[in-house]
This record gives sequence, structure tokens and C-alpha cells, in this order.
Amino acid sequence: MAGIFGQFTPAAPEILLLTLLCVVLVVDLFVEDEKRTVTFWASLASLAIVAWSLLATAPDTRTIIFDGSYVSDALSQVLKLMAVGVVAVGFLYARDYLRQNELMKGEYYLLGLFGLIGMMVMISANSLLTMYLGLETLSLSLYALVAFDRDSATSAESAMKYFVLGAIASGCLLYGISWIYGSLGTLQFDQITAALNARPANANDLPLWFGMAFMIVGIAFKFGAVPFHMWLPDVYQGARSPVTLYIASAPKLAALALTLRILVDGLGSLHEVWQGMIMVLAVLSLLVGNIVAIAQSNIKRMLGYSAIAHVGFILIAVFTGSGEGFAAALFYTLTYVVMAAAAFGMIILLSRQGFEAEALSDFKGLNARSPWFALIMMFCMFGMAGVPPWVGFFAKLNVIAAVLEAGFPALAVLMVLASVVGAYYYLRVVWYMYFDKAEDRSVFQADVDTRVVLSLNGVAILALGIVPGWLMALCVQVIAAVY
Amino acid sequence: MENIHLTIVLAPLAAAIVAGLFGKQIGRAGAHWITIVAVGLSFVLSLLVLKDIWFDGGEVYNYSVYTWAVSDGLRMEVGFLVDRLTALMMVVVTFVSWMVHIYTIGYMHEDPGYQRFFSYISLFTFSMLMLVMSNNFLQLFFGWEAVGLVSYLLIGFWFKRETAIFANLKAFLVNRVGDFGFILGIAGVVMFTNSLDYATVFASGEAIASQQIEVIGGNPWNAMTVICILLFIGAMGKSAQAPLHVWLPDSMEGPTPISALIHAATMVTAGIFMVARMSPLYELSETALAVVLTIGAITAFFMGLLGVVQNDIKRVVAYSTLSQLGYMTVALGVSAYSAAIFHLMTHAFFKALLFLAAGSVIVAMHHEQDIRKMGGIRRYMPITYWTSLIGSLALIGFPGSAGFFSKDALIEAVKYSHWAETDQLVYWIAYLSVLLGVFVTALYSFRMFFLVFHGEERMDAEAKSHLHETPWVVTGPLILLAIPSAIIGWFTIGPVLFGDFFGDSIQVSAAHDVLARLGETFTGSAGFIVHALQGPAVYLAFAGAITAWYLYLKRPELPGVLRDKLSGLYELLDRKYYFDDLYINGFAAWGRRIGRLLWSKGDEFLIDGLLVNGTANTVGRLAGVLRRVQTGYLYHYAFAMFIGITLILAWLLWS
Amino acid sequence: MMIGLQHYLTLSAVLFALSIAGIFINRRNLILLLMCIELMLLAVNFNFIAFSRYLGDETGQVFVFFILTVAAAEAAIGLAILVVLFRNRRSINVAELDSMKG
Amino acid sequence: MSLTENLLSVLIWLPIFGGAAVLFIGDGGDAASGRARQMRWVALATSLLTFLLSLNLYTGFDTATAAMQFVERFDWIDALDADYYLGIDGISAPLILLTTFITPLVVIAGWDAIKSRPAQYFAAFLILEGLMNGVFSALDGVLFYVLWEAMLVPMFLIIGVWGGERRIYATIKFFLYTFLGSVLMLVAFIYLYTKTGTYDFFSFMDVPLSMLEQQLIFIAFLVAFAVKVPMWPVHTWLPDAHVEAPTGGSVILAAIMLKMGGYGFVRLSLPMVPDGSEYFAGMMIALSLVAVVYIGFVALMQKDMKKLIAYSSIAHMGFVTLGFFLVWSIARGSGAELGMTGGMVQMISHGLVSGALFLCVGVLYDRVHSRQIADYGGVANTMPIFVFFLLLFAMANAGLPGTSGFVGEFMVIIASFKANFWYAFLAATTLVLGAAYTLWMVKRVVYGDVANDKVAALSDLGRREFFVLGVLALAVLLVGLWPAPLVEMMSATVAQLVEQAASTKLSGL
Repeated sequence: MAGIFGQFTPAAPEILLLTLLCVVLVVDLFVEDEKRTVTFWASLASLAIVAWSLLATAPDTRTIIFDGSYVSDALSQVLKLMAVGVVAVGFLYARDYLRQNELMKGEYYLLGLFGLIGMMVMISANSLLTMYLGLETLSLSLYALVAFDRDSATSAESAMKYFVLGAIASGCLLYGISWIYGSLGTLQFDQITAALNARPANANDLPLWFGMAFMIVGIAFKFGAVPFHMWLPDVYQGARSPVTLYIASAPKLAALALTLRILVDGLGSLHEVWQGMIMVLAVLSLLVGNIVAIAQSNIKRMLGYSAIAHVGFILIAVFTGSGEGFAAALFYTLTYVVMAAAAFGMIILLSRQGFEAEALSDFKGLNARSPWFALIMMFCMFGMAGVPPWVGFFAKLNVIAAVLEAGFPALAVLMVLASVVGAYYYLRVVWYMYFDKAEDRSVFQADVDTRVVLSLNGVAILALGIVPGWLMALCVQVIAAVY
Repeated sequence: MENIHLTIVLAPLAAAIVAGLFGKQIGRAGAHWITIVAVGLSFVLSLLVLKDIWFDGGEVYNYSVYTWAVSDGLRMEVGFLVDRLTALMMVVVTFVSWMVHIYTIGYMHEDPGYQRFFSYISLFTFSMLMLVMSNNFLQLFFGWEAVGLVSYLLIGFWFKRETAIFANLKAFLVNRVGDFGFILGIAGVVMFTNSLDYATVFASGEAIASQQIEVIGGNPWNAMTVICILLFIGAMGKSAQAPLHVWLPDSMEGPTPISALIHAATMVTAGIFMVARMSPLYELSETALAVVLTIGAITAFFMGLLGVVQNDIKRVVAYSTLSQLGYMTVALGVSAYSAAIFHLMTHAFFKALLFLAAGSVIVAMHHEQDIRKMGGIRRYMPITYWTSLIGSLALIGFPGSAGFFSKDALIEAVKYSHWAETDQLVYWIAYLSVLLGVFVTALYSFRMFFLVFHGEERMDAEAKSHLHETPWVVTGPLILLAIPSAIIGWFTIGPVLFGDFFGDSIQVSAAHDVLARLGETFTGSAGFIVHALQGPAVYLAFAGAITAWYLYLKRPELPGVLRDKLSGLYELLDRKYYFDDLYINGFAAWGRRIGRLLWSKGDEFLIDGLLVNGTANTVGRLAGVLRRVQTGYLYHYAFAMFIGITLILAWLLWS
Repeated sequence: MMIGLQHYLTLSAVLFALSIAGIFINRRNLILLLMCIELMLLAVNFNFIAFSRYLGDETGQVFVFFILTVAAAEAAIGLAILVVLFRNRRSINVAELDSMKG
Repeated sequence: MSLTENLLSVLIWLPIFGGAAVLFIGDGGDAASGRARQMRWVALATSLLTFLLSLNLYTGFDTATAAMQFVERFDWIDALDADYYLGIDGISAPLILLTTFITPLVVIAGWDAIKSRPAQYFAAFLILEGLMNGVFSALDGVLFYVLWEAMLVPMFLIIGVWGGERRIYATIKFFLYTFLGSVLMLVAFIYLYTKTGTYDFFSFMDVPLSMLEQQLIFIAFLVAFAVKVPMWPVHTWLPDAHVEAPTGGSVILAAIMLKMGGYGFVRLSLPMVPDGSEYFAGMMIALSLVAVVYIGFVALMQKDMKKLIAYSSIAHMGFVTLGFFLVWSIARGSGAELGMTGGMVQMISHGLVSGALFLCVGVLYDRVHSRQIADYGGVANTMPIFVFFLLLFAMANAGLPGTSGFVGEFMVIIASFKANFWYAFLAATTLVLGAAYTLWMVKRVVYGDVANDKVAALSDLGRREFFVLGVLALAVLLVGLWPAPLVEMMSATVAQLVEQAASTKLSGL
């Protein structure tokens, strides 16, 4: 590879993806609707290539290119691989749904790939500029994705909300960036850190803090942390399920990168300052997410609120500002993405021609219809609820451990109590599936490959819970390698 | 010898199991044969044991059969202590039980639960033997509860009868109240000796008596007193001492044979036996003895009175049992343990006899138990008549009868007891009630006797038509029981009371040893009779009998008149001093009320309603409120973000 | 008086605040929202230019170019969504976008 | 992987995989199908095999030592220093035996009583068995917690799927109640982990802790275990869960799951935070006595048989906690072990007796489909054999000597007298109360004349029911007449436990 890309080898995956994407774009122009699966397979193929290139070009050390605005390190490798993987899985789950609903357009896949580029850029960003560009690439494709069912009023509405609020958020981020730039005179994270350490003790930090506050707004919005979460439930509910799946899974990885890069790579030395803000956001998300989710009757919306709660956990892990904390956050995000993919995969599986299985009650009696997929969904629910032996438990375990290490026992207690409250709405899904009579007994229309992958995805939640060791070790190594 | 002991105990158990579990297979005859043979075997072997230990001067056996459990140095074992006291009890128990077995063949012959009944009474024999042969408190408690269980089963034997199943529940619960004290007493023993074994405990009696225990903070009591009283509470339950007597009269709901066996001869005397067995402990606590004495005296007199107004033939006998148990307890209270045991033995014979006789009448009357519907039965049932005459005479203490010796010795013991010096009040209570008790006893016994066997025949013609003597299986035991009731006193009083029959099995401190003092003047049975004729007791007995004759044969209308004249007293007696009302409408009802209160107010309202579901509902409501914030309006969302920004900035400036 | 950095910063801050206020005060139509967003980005640009001039460092101005581009793309997407919305709703009234709530 | 070395693992995984196999075989959607029959036999075979293998625990058990036996230890999660660490001692071995003994009976009892989704039913029980064995043998915090929580899931489904009318309320309540309890235990574990850097129980026991730490940790443990036991006032989930659960569920719940709480106290609270435990001992004793008396009265007034037995369970478990927390109020070597042994024996006995009683109620329920006492009366006329067993178990429940119920109560009462007369006094009230509520129920259900034609139509025990109850009856009598082997099995461990409880961890600071 190095031969072709030379010094840009670390960026090879992005470059490849972009090229392949254009190819897919062109191909898509020439296939008519009933052969759309070609686009699908093409996208999958390109994703495979990207994944391979990721592995092939993995630098053994932290390398910075493009004049210090682009970094490739262990963290980026892991996050990118995960992103590629989960996007691919999402594409697969989406296929049958799209076909059944006459939505089998190339746009879904193309926008998905564009979004992926955005994520990868964010993940590898080493300067605020790169970060902003990646973020916008991702956000713009997401806005479009949400609205891509042109005949759905709700999609359009949620897209509009998402767009406007997202614009505000990026505006805030930019404004923050401008202040940071103004007070430090640079955009690159490592230089920012250097400048921070170099600045005189008596310097007036107010502009810095001011800028940082606005940047945190941007981060919080991307993650959907309270009170910047308002868009999230509506978008989850309004978008078509495959889109929701996409939004709910991969972007969280990018958001984590965003957070870590800015707050740790860049502003790590201001830890004491941003710690407080993050904690407030995190605790609010934890409580609001878990409590409001109870009142939901639409499962996509419910999962939206549950996502907010999970974000609370992730942010708390970051808030500790310790290596354990970051490792825990990483582990949490990775596993959460797996669970979210499976959960929305199930929703897609239950949906069919002209029927969106988004009401909680649509899961009633699933055990009678398909014991196996009821089991899978149960895995997802207990996994998200943090009940062992499913992997979600270990995610929470790590975070709590980090919190206690950092010396906040009260916070730990609050977290576990919140997750008890949360357990209720996950249990309700299980109860609908197992204890109630089925309302419709129609058979699923998904193809074998989807079923297999979905099953593996669900089983992974359990398997990772029984042998979480290697993944934890990996997260610890990655974090150790970077920070 | 050990094997013999084991056989004595296990034979009835085996028989009970066979008759109980394989009743169908072995049939009715099989059931009664196997049990009768087994119990007979136990009886014969018990005689052997008694002979060996009494005449051949065999040694006392005290050994452990197997270790139940060991924890923290406390050995909990199952073992036998066979000394003279035990041997005597064994003989009495097995003999009466054997008689009752035989009798049952006739009494229950048409009952569907035939096999079950035999299995139960054999099981009872086993339990009772375990109780008397125990050499430690654990096994004592085991036997104690086991006999209680069998009594529960047998009182409720006719479980279709509402009254019967009420009575057996009542019996079990009242006994449990006693056991409540009993187990605490055992715990106390363990606390101070860290052992359950009689020998060890008795050996350290002095040590216990020298210690104090603070039950109510601030005023320590003598440990021995506490322990003895607690144990005695158990005895009060089993031996139906006031105020825990209420179960015994109701227990008459059970078939008559068990009334004879369990509720007259053996089980109810377990308490007496227990206290006698614990004599080394009781001797060390004046207070405990005083309590025993008072309770016994009260029971002896007042329960006797109740017998006068009863019309159910069995209930009359039951109340007489109560009062006789009172007598025994009194004897314990004056440290005349051997007298108590002696009376226990004679009482076992003549009371069993009376019950069985009553049963024989009941059978003949086709389960009619109301003595007002009887009369003049003498003509039809000569054997029953004569045997029950012997029984009644023994009961009232007619000179020469078994009851006479035991009861008179007992009264003498009270009269000359050490209480005369130490505590006048207790002394007079005891002495008077045993004396007056004699009169009362005679009165109700002969009231019943005359009403049943003499006077005009009040039963309807139908009943009269097939009124005839009962078969030999019924009369046989009557005769066999009549013999000891008549004569056994004559032969045994010497050795048992004044001889050194009991040896070390009963220990009496010299100061208390009234029997020894009486013994100095004792010149054989005949002399005893002569001596007794100078005392008031015998004449009181005659007086009672004569009154009965006058009231119920000579002037049958008088009782009615008296009842109207003394209606208040009659009411009191008829309602049994309102004990039942107190317990049923008082304790039981309040217990249920408390339960309902705690349940509905405590559990359902407070804990579940407010705390548990309350929290859940609060969270739910909170969710309902919070979700309203999500109005769906873009500008509200934007506003929320704006708030967020300002908050963060505020936080920043503030920190 | 000489116009210095803080004046620029103040101006951009005012613009920024105005744009946010505009977003949540305006209850009529979406076009206004889009304009507010543009305004917001311009405020940011103002900041960047001012800083870059002040620091004598071009990065800020480069950034501004990127922002302008992105802003254009953003506007395009925003309008596209607006069109879709109008096709489905026959209205672009912000106060009617409340089919999803709670 | 030889059997003796990895016996515990076998006891954990054999039932779990057996359960998976049962799920795999399935029931063809019809309880009567041949498929279902195979499935049942597989389930039975698995549980029986597990039981037979578990007997090795008894035969191979060394009663002389208090050390862990049958130990297995492999690395599990290096990142957390959490190991797959198993081992048993005198307090866990009997409980494992109890588990493996009860489960086959439950399988047999549910044989044809379960009509809907039998495969999932039996699978749930088998998996549950494996998890419970795991809880009793886990010696690593994470492993323990994982199994402890995982246990809830099958039970949650068992109650929810096969339960009665209010099953959903009951099962959600059960899950959240117990979940709430255990998460605090998790926090405590993690806190100890931050102190020791490992989840090994023994390092938890060795690490010195300040009084405040110990008190807080004790409370965290307390919430977890008090809910499981359950102790007053966190007991209210139990009656609902019991009433709504299917017979098998109630049996497992009462016989084994409640024991988790008591086990937790002796395995974790006492040795890990001795000073904290001592500090709260008074409160614990008080709560235990409240359970005995208060609950005794409440049980008296129950109209529902299952509810009555459930409440009596609470009262009996009161004896367990009482026995455990007497340790500090008794002079060493004069009964502290007695109380603790009594508590342990009481757990085993209660497992047998309450399980048997729930099975008895199940027998009636299968025939009449009512748990209301009022719907019965005079059952003795139609079901003599059944009544024989019911009476036996009722008497055991009332603590009659000769039955297992007596052993524990006797020891605990004696020990508590040594501690304080009034402890013993209140504890002994169970003699009256226990007899009252148990026998009053028996009176109303069993005795009297035939109450209605449903009772008249009752048929006596079938072969399977007879076998199940018979086996339990034998066990009850065996423990009652000769508890020595059981007590001996525990003695060494109990002695060491008293040591640990009486020693202080403050000095290490």
C-alpha cells in the first residue's frame, strides 16, 4: 500500500472509500430499480475493501500527517474498524426492509458511505478544522438520510428539526473553536496542549473557558446529552427504521472520538474545568433518559431515550478523566453499538410491507411467533439493562469501577439506581414478548443472510458477556497507547 | 438389657408403622393383632425390667443410643435412663396401653378408621415410652411433643366432627403454650450447664441455684427458680393445670379408649413425671415449689367443682382427672414426689377403668353420653356396673382401695409438709383444697354413678331394647383394670412411699422430706388404714357419697331447686369460670385481629402501598411530567439548548 | 477612537446571540430559521477573521473559507428538506411541526 | 478435565447445557407430542445425573477442614483480575446438595402439569439450577455477581410465563426488588476491588477497612441479602411472587433462592466486614425477631394457602438471620457456633419443608385450580394419603421434634437464650404462632366434612406426586431424626466463621 499512497498511507482507507464511493455512485446511475441490490453489494464490497485497507495500513505507532491535522493511532483504527463493520451490518439489515417498502434507492447506501467518511475523518481528526469538516460531512449526510423517504411527513419533520438544531450545534462548536483559536492561536490538538501548558500562570483563561463551553455544547449535541438531546427522540422516531439504525449506531463512535480528541487530546490540561460541566450533562442524561423512557409506547422513541441514558454512562466515564475511564468509555461505546445494531435490527426484522413495527405492543407474543428471535431481542434488552451475563453489564461495571477509582461513590450509587429504574422499560419489552398474547402472527420476510447475521449479532451480546476479557484488554491497550 | 429396652420402645413403633402404612394389606384383624402383640411384648419386657431393678437389685441403666448432633461442645443425644421411676412408669404405661388396645377391638369394631386408630395408639405408646425412658432433655422434649402430636391426631380422629377438630387444634395450641415455657426452661438449663444430659445437669444443680439471671432488667432472679418455673409451665400444659387446663375437657371429643389412655392414665401425667424426674432441681427452689403447690391446689379443688355440673358422662370423668392431676401436683409441691408418682400409678389404673367403663356404657347406649338420659343400667350391665363401682370407690378413696392409699398419703403429706412452718398461706390453700377436694370428688363421682346405674331408667325404649352387657374384649380389660384399682395400693404403699423404692431417682432435701417423717409412724398398710380413719379425709369422702345419694336418688328434684337458688354459682361453674370465653374471644380473637391489622395496615398499606408501589408510581408520574417538556416544537427545543448553554456558562463563571 | 479586537468580538457575539434568539423566538416559518443559521455562521466568521487579523495568522481565514463552503452545502440541504416538508405538509409553519412529541 | 477436579464446573455447566439441549429439542408446540416426551426425559436425566454427581460432594467432603474444597481457578477477565474461581466449604456444600436434590423433584412435579411451552419451562429450571450451583460455589466477586443476577432472569420468565393472574405485577416486582438490592452489592464489590485490586473473596476478607467503610459496605450487602432472605420490611415481594409463580417456581424460590440471602450473610457480610456486622448485629436481631413475631401474626390471617406458606417462610428465615447475628452476643465457645449452625440447618430444613408444602398446594391446585383455603375442607375424606404427607410437612413447619423443622429452631432458641432471655422468649413464640397458622390452615383445608363437590371429586395422589412427596418426607424425617451428618459437615466451617466474625479488621489500618 505504502507504494501507492506514500506519505498519505495512514489516510489510505478514507481515500479508498472516497474513490470506491464515487464508483458506486456511478454504478448506481446505471442500474434500474429492481436491480438495486447491485448497489448494495457494491457498497458492501467497498466496505470490505476499506476494512481490509484499515488492517493493512494500520501504523504501529501514532503517525500524524497533513501538516499535523490528521492522526492515525490505535484508537482511530479500532473505532474505524467498528464503524465500518456496524455500517455494513446496518446496510444488510436495511436491505429487505427497503425492498419491501419501495425505498430501495441508492441514496441510502451512498449517503451511508458519505457519512462513514465523515466519521472516519472525525475519528482521525488532529485539528479542530479537520474535526469540523468531518462533523459536517457526517451531519449533512445524516440530515439527508433522515429525510430520504420523500413521501413521509414525519421523516421530513424530524429531518427539519435535526437540521436546524444540528446547525445551531455546529454553530456553537464553531463559535467555541473561534475562541479557542483566538486565545491560543492554533487549531491543532497537540499544539493546543502545548500552548496551554506554556501559557503564563496568571493568564486570563476566561476566553478559553468560554470557547470550551461552546465546544462542549457541540459535543453534547452530537451525543444527544441532556439538555441538548431534544432532537434525538424525534429523529429516532421520525426516521425510517434503517436510518434510525444507522444514526443510533456508528455516529456514537464518532461522537466518542470527537469528545476524546477535543477534550483529552486538546484540552486535557483543562480537565478540572470541563469535568464539572460533563458531569452535570451526564447525570442529567442518565436521569432524564431513564425516567422518560418509561413513559414511551413507541419502541424507537424508547430506545432513543435509552440511548440518552447510555450516553450519560459514557460521559461519566469520560468525566473521570482517567485512563480507566477512557477505556471504560471506549468499551461501553463499542458494546453499546453492537447492542443498538441488534435491537434496531430486530425492529427492522419485525417491520414489513407498509408496516413499521415501532409500537412496543408490536412485540407482544413474539415468543410464540419466533422463540429464537424473541431470545435475541431478550439478549438485547437485558444487555442494555446491564444485567449479567450480557455484555452491557461489564460495560457498566467498568464505568462504575472508574468512578469509584476517581473517588465518587455517591455518583456510583446514583448510576446503579438509575439503571434499576432503566431496567423497568427493558423488562417491559421482555414481558410483552414472553407474557402476552401475540397480536399478529405474520411471518418474517427477511432473507437467510439477514437472519444469520442478526442472530450472530444477538449471540455476540451474550458471548461478549461471557468472555469480555479480550475486548476489555484491547480497550485498555488502545487507551494506554494513546494517552 | 439394652436390647430389651430397645425392643420395648421399638416394638410399638414398628407395629404402628405396619398398621398405619399397610393397614389395607393386613386388614382389621391384622392391625389389631400386630399392635396388641407388640404392646403386650413391651409390657412383659417392662415387667422384666421392673423385676430386675426392683427385686433382683439390677443396676440403673443410663446410656446413649446414638448421637443426634454435636455443636459447640453441646452433645445432643438420644439415650435411655432406666431406673426405678422409669421402670414403674414403663409398666404402668404399657399395661394400660395394652388394656386399651384390647378394649379398642370392641369399642371401635364398626369404625372405618380401625387400622388408623390402632396405629395411632401404638405410636402413642412408643412416644410415651421415649418420654419416660429418656436420659436427656432433648429426647424428653421429643417424647413430650410426640405424645402431643398423637393426642392431636386422636382427639381429631373423627375429623368430620366440627367439634372434634376444634378440640384437637385447641389441645395442640394450649399444649404449645406450655411447651413454649418448657423449651425456654431447657434453654435455661443449657445456658447454665451447657449440657442436656440429666446426670450432668442434676450434678450441677447447686451451681445453677447459686446463679442469678436478669429477666427483667434491674432485678435479678434465682436462675434455678426461673428454670424450674419455665419447665413447670410445660408441665402445666401437658398435665392440664389451671389455667392451661382448658383443652382437656374438650379432648373428650376423641374416642373413649384414648380418653382413658392418653387423657387419663398416661400422657397427662407426663408433667407430673417430669417434675418428679427433675426433683433434684425443684428441691433447690422454694419459690418454684410454692408455685407448683398453689397451681396444683387450685386445680385440684376448682376443677373438681366443675365435675358436679357436667352431664356428659365423659366430661365428668375428665374433670375428675383434672382435679386428680391437681392432687398429684400438690404432692410435688410439698416435695412428696413419690406420693405423686404413687397416686399417678393408682390413678392410672382406676381412671382408665372408669373411662373404659364409661365407654362400655356409651357403646351399650349407642354413643349416647348424656347421663340424664341414663339410669338403672345396673340391671343390664353387671360387669360394667361392678367394675365402675370399684373405680369410683378407688377414686373417692374408699378405705382399702388403691386410690385410698395414694390419696390419703398425699393429704397426710400436705398436712405435715414443711410449708406449715415456712409459708402458712400456701400451706392452708393447699391443705384446705385437698381436703374439700375429697368431698367434691366423692360428690360428682357418685352423682354420676347413681345417675347412670341407679334410679329410674330415663333412656327411650328404642335404646333400652338393645341395651346389654358389652362383649368380653370390653369387659375383660375392665376386670383386669379393676383388680389393681382395688388392691394394688395395699401391696405397694409400703415400699413405694416409705420404703426406699425410688432410690436415687428421686431426691428430696432432708428439710422437705415429709414422707420420711410420715414413714417413721408407718406400720404397714392395715395400720395406715386405721390411722387414716382418725383423719377427716375419709369421712369427707363418705359425706360426699351420701350427699350424692340424697340429692340424686333420694330427692331427685332437689338439684333443680338448688340450681335455681344458686343460679349465679351454677352459671359460673357451667361456663367453666369463663376460661374458654377468655381464651377464644380474648387471646385467639385478638391474635387474629392483630394479624389482620399488621397485614392490611403494615404490609399492604404501609410497606407495599406507600414504600414499594409508592416509589414506583412516583417515578412513573415523574416520567409523565418530564415527557411534557418534549413539546415537539422546534423553538422549544432550541430554547432548551439556549438554556443549556447559559447554564454551562453560568457554571463556568460560578466555578 | 480606534476600533479594536474587542469591538469585533462584541459585534460577532451580538450577532450570534441574535441568531440564536431568532431561532427560538421566531414562531412563523422555517425560512427565517435558515437565515438565522446563516447569520450564526457569519458571526463565527467575523470572530475568525478578527482573531486571525489580530494574531497575524492565516489559519483563521482558511477556516473561514471552509465555513463558507459548508454553509452553502448546509443551506442547500436545508432548503431541500424544506421542499420535502412542504410537499408533504403544504406548510412551512414552525408551529405545526409537532407531530412527534413526549 | 477430570470429574473430581472439576466437579463444581460440571455441576454448573451440565444443567445449563442440558437446558440448552432441552430448548433445542423443543416440544413441537404440543405438550403431548412425542417430541415433548423425549424433551422431558432429557430434562429429567440431566437433573438426576447432576444430583448423582453432586453426591460426590458429600462422599468426597473433608469435614475436618474449614478450607475450600473442590477448588477450581482459571483466569477469566485479566483486565479486572476476575477469575473463574470455584470452591465449597461446609456452608455451601449442603446448599448445593439441596439444590441438586430439589431440582429433579421439581422436574418430576411439572412433568405433565405444564401444558404450555414445556420445553422452555424445563430449560428454565435446568439453567436456573446451574446458575444457583454457581452462586453457591463462586469465590470471585464478579463471577458471584454475574451468576447472582443471571439467576433472576429464568425465575423472572418462570413466574411471568407460567404464573397466575397477577403474574406480571408479581414478576416485575420480584425482578426490580431483587435487582435494586443487588446493584448496591455490586458497588460494594467494586469498592473492595479498588481497595484490593482483585475480586478474590479471600482478599476481600483480608483487606483492612475503616469502621465507616465497613458500615457502608455492610448496608450495601444488607440491602442485597435482606431482600433475598427476605427480612422484614423488604419482604413484600415474596408473597406476591410465591402466589403467582407456578408450583415449581414457588418451590425453587422458597427452597433455594431465599437461601441465597442467608448464604450471602455468612459468606460475605460476616467475614468481610466483621466490625460493621457487629455494629449492626442488634438491629439485625431485632429485625429477625420482628420477622418471627410480626410475620407469624400476618401469616395467621392469610386466606390463600400459598401466601400463608410464603409468610411462614419469612418467619422461618427470621430464625436463620437470628442465629447468624447472635454471634457477638454470646460468649465465645458457649453457643455462638450453636446459633450459627442452627441457622444453617434451618436453611436446609426450610428448603425441604417449604418446598414440600408448596408441592402439596400444587397437588391441590392442579385438581381444583384454587389456592383459597375457603374453597377446601374435608380433603382428608377423599385424599387420605395426600393428607398424611401434608400433615407431616405441616408438623415439620410447626417445628415438631423428629422433623427437620425442629432442629434449627431448637438450636437457635437455645443459643438466643444464652444471648438474652427476651430474644429466646420472642423466638420461642414461633412454637405457638407457627403451630397456630399451620394447623389452622390444615384444619380448614383437610378436616371437617366434605365441603363441596369439587373436594368430593378429588382423586388421591398419583404415582409421580407420591414419589416426589415421599422422597421429601424421607428427607425431612432423616434430617429431623439424625442431623448429625449435616451438622458435622458444617461444624469446621462454622467454627472458622465465628472466628472471623469475632476478629476485627480495624487493626490492619
